[in-house]
Amino acid sequence: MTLLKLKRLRTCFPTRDGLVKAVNTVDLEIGANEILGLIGETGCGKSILGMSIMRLLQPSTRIEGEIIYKGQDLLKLSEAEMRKIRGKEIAMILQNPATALNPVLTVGDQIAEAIWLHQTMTKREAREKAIEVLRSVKIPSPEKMANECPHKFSGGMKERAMIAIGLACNPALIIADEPTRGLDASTKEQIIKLMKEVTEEKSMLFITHDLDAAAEICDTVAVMYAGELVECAKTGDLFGKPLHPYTMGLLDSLPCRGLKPIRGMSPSLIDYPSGCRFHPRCDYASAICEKKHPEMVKVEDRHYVRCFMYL
Amino acid sequence: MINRRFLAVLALVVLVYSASVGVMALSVSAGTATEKVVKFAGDVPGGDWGYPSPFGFYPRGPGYIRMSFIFDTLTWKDRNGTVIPWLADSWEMSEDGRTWTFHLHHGVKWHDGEPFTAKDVQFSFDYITRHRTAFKWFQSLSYIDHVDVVDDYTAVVHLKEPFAPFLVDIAGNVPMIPEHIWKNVSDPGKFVDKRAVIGTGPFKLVKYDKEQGYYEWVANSDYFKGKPIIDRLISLSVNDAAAALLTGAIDESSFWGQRAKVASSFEDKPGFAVRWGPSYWVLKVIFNCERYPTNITAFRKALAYSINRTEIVEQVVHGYGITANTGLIHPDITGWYNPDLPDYEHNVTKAAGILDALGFIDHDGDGVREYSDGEKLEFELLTPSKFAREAELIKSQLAEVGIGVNVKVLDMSTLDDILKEGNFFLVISGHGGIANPNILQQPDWPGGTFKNETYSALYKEQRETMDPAKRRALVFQLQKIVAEELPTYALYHPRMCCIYRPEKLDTWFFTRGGVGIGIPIEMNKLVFLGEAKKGEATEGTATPSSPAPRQPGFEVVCAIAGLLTVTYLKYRVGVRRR
Amino acid sequence: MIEVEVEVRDLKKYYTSGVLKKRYIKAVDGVSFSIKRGETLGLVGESGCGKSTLGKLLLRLIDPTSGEIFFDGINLLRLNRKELRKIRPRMQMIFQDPYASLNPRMKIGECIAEPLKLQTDLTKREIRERVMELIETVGLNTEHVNRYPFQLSGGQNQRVVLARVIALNPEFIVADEPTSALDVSVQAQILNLMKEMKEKFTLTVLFISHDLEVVRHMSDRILVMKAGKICGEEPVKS
Amino acid sequence: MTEKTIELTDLRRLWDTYSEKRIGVIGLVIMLVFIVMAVFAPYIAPHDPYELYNPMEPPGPDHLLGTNDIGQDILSELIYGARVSLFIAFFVSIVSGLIGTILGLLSGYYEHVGFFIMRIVDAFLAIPRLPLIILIAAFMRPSIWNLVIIFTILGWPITTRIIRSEVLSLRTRNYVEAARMLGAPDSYIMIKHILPNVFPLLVVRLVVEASHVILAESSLSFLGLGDPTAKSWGMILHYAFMYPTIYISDVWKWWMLPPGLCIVLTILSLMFIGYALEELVNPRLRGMTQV
Amino acid sequence: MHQITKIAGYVTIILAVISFNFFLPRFMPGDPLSFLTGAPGMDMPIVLDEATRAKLLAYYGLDKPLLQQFADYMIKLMHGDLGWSTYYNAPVSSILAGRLKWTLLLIGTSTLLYIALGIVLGAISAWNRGGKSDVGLLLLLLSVGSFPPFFLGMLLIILFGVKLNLFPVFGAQSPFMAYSSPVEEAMDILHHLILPATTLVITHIGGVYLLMRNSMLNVIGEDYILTARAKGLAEWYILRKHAMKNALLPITTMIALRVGFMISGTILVETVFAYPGVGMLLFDAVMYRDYPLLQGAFLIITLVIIAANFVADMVYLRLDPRLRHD
Repeated sequence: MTLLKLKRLRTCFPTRDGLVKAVNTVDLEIGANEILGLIGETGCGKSILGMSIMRLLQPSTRIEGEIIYKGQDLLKLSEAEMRKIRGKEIAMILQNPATALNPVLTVGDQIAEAIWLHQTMTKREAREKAIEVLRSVKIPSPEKMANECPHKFSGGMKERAMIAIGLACNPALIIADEPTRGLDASTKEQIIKLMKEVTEEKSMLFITHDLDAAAEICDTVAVMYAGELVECAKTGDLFGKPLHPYTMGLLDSLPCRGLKPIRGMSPSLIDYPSGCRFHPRCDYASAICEKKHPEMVKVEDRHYVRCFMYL
Repeated sequence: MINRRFLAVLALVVLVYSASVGVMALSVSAGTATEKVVKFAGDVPGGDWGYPSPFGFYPRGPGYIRMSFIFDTLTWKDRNGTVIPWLADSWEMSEDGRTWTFHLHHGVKWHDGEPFTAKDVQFSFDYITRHRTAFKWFQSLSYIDHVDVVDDYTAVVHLKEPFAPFLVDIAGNVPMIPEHIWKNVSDPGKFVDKRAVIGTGPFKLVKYDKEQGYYEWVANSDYFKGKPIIDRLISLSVNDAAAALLTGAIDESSFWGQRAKVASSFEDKPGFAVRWGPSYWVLKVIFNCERYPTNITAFRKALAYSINRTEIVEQVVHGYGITANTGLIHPDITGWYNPDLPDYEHNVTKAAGILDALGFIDHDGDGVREYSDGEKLEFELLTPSKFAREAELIKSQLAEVGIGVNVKVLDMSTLDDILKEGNFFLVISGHGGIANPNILQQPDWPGGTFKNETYSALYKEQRETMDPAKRRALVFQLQKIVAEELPTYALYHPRMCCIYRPEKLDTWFFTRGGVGIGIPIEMNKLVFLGEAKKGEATEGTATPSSPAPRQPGFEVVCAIAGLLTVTYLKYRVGVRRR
Repeated sequence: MIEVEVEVRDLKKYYTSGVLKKRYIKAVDGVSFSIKRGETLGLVGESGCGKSTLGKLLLRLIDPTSGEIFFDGINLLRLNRKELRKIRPRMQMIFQDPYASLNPRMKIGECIAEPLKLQTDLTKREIRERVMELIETVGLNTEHVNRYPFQLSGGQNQRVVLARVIALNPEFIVADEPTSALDVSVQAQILNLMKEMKEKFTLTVLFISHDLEVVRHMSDRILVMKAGKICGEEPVKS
Repeated sequence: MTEKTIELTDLRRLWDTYSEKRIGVIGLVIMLVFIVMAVFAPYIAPHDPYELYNPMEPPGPDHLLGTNDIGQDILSELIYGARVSLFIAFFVSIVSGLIGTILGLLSGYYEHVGFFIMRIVDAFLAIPRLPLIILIAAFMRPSIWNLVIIFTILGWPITTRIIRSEVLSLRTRNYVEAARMLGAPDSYIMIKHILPNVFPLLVVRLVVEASHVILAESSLSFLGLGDPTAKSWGMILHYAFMYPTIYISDVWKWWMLPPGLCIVLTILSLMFIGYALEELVNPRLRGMTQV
Repeated sequence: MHQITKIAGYVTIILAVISFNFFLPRFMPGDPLSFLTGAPGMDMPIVLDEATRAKLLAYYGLDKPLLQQFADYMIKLMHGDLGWSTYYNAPVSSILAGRLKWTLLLIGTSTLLYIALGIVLGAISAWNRGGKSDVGLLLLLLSVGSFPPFFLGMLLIILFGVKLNLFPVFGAQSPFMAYSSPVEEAMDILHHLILPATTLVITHIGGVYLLMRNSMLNVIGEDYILTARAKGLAEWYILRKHAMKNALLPITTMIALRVGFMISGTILVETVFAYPGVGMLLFDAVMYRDYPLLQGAFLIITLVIIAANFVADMVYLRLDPRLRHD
């Protein structure tokens, strides 16, 4: 069953240097209880995609297409209606918990305010609920820690608190934006374990540039390059048998796979290369790649790729 | 929910604020209707002149005046400047002019009901002489030797040497204080008790607020000269007396010099009347008589010819003044004023001629003369900032005859220091009290470079000459020396006007020669005793109009505007993310 | 020639806080090790374990509380400011954030020319030639010379940093998480470039990172640091 | 491409960014008008401001803004007033800025020097400005140069503090450490790496200080502590305020309002410029508003 | 420990200010005696003879060596005795107390108002950055903020005092004698307060507004605001609960610094409105060379400023949880 469906989603916003086309005609589906990984490098538009779903971008941003959540198009909702979706239906865990937590409010308050706002309960009840949530993300002595401000939390604990905020209203879908960024190896493992645990009965869009993390937690993985999806497959298939040259390059540049870099650098989102956006960096590029923009094709069952090699 | 609560609080604040202002605007209270209240204020901002005890007031004219409502002197002056009996009904002077016998008025009572007797007179002179640092308004104390009490109503004042202006400068100036209160006070300056303002005067102090510069007196109904014609007198501090008159905050104020121009705005206004008088004040240029070249009399005369006093009177005081008597005494004081003095009418050629003759010639043709050694003839003209305008004019006038002037503005304390040190050439300064020949003691006051033995001897002689005609001749001579030697060149005497609401009180007058030792203020206590009515008809009365009541409309508009703004801003925040 | 390039003996760096009640934060707490000439020593540890402080201590960017540091047999802590300034070009540092390592108001060319201007007597012309040469060595385009750091990507900036570091032919380099701010594909580029440089200029390197995989790939020997102390070695190959 | 053209394009780029803020352009235009007024005062002013005519003339064809209490042409006074006010403002802000920058750099870079300087700065900042000015002004005799000295004495501490805190943060930047690693002497690091990066902040500070000085000069003149013989706007206001019927007649409209508005406009233009510059300097604020 | 250095700093500053206040006026030309006998160059020519002069100097303790005067002053100060004003002929402490209440009323009300208004308007403005209300507020507040306080005061007097006759134009209280109730008195004081306070509020609000707006613009870009939005919180709630507190943090000390400016503005406003506060007094004290009063007034003003800084520190501590326990 599909929980969230993106249809030809396009997001762009104006800047001094020109129009940034951050998300380009993305089609994506997240099923119930599915964890979808969205991987890509800095500046490929993956965070903007997440924010587009939540409609949390600057007012000058233009979002086109459809975002169908439980049958309704989120883009057609009013701001007030959208507020009821945020946090309660779809929660977002932002990257960098060091800055994403309000430094002057207690962690307990930051969790409770979402609960109190979305559900009919007293502040005290909300507070107790908040402590419950903190306990569920394995914060030691949650009663005490709920009264502390974020600076008393270590990096990993802050990430847990962020997750707790996301879980506070028991949403159906969680959008996690690089939750493991900047964490130490051991902490990262714990967090991934925790996320796996708490999303057992939920759906999640897991945005990351960390291939290992994605491999560990996701059911399905989509690879994004220059504002569009280039490959999408079940996790095992993607890592075991990558089809798109970019995905292959990405995997090869991992230290454990020999540190073989992709040459060149990612294009800016303002003007892309013509044709296939990856062709200037691609070892397999042929004449057509420069001229024509490839469409997404289904190669195997639930394995899609955007490359002329498979047309 | 939350924002609405916040809004409600904001709205409430705005409402309460505006409502309170509105209520206030409607309820203007002003004493009881039957009382006759007169409010006045000085022209200059700052109405505090100190606690009106003889030792508490600030040593300035307005301070003395405020004290004089409460304390009486043995003699007083009427509107013509004639010495009239006050606490003393009559007096006699001994042949040698050293002994004065005063016969006191019977039945005078202090405000606390104690009788006023000759013992109080004795005590007052004694006490004030002993505490000469506390009573700062007086310099002739040293003439007093001692006072004898003959009986309860006769006191005899013995002087060390004859003192011609005794009746005005001492008997008409030293306030009588009650012995039963002050005898135990050791530091009178610090005695600011309620009892410190118990006098015999026509008014009793009921309220004094230093911060507000607020004085309130009530009439002394037992006053021995009769009950004052008003019940309550109030003095307050305003920032702009003209505006305060217009808005009805005060009933009377006075203005002088350039500021007397205010009168033109009130002369035709219904409900107001204006009276004019002299200020007994002079602005003068002081020369350093000990330094070359200002020590040359001819040079000083050349400067006098160069200065166009008429222009100064016209440009700076706009005609609200007269060119000064070069002998300093004010022309209104017919008794002392010497009309036959040179006035150095503006004459550039004459001035240039003198300067040429003295060898100050412009050799290099740059418009500025040089000394014989080739140095430029340039001076600093020092002035307090009040007279910077006059200084500017003099600068341009002296430039015409080839004398360079740099105007340096100083604050008065600094200037005072410089004058004492004699470290100057030209200074502009002014002072009052020119109704009294005392002023001639040191004509270049506050400077002190003019030293002339003949002059000093003459001055001493006139002071001891009890025969008025003889003394007058001596004073004439003194003025002549000042005018001819020119240690100082008097520029102008400003005029003074008093603007008042006749419906409140119309007996105001200017005392010839000034109150006491020469205070020009129109606050002779006789004004409040209705004396003036006997003399002249009141001028310029018209149908009085009361000031417009305050309108609450403005506050309401503000409140509504505030509410609308808040609502709008809230709306903006709300729609922002839509 | 001495076999050991860098040697550290019982190095300590305590930060104090408090006036009445002194509290110490032991950033580096008694560390001893040595690096052989031409060796790359990896240093791993979690964030806050003191590994960056150690890196800066080695180069005397901060002064230690106690201990000794020998560089090429010279006791660095005994040097005065002038002597230190003289020896500094022989050791260099690469920082984590490439943007912060470059003065935002200097063009790339100026940045690379700076060490040459400061430490050599080359003429302007020679400097320019050398800068061009260096730029090409690190795989940048000569047209980048007139750009400002903010006009380049993180990877490119890190290349500029590398060019500047090798401009003076240093012997010893401390690389403090040189790629942790970069994407995987760029990280691979930079790491490979560093390896290349190391071979070409026979550098001795202290490579600091929290990513064990990366360190393994780069180092001859790996030390593990925890709470200011060296707590063991990690095998290079897993 | 030569170095020169690059510098020019840099300027061009700077201007482009600056001119995006309409408010900054407006401020610059107003300021230019006043500068022109100040520089060409003798050619623009209809009369010599010291020349005497009939006092207290209302506005008319001869005197567009009437004459003052001693008959000087108010419009001419106003035009010459721009000279005094602007001269003091710019001179003081530049000199105190210079002192503040040097001390700020030193105190930010060398800790012990910094401690010492900052104690002095604290003491200066704890004493309220205007009362201190009143005291010193009474002490020093009013003249333009003395005002300049007073304002300079009082202006540098804030600049020092601002520059210092910026230097403190810049000092730990990697590129400063990198320069130290290259064996660069302190003076080189300060001039080449730190100064250019505090410069934008300094410019904003100079503009703000200039507006403070204009305000302080006019306040002091208003209190009668300025140079009464100088034709500054504050002094014109002082004489207007002293005039007896200023509140009750129409005189204020042409005697009080114009110099007051000149002061307001100058300060406003400086504030506009400062605001635009600040948005330019503070990258986080950049692009937030389009005014 | 942080507190101790802070307090030591305050003490040093106070000591520095005390000695500065003591010596500077005494090195100025002129002395209090010039004005003890009337205003030189203005009033009656009263010539002090040497004996009287010496007596006066002795009476005010001005005949002793300077250092001994300083020691005497310090000892008196320790006992809380500020001395006796030479010109006003009253204890300095009572003069100051009488004036201070009005200055504090004026400064207090207007400071509270302009800080509150500036913060709220700055926050609203930043929240709507680029919008009409932002541009409008920005232009309006920058414009009114450019008015020198004395000029604005004069305009207000002309418009609301003289032309419309809505407000009294001088003083702190009506010169009428009896109030029927304390409410009436309070109302009267408020009525007098409105114009001067408005002047101060208007001339100072711009500064706080700009500070708050800038700080707020920084805060708005922070991730935790995004987090709050992601929770589905309402805009007004986020502004109030999440953004304002954080935005206030960096500007509390700067606002405290503005109290110094405030005192400057107060002197001018008190002059224009003849408001009986400390500002006017200070000006007169300088002119009259009233050393004890000058010292007292300066000390009080410095203390007020230091108190403001102290309050700012306290507020900062309350606002920033990171400093609370350490």
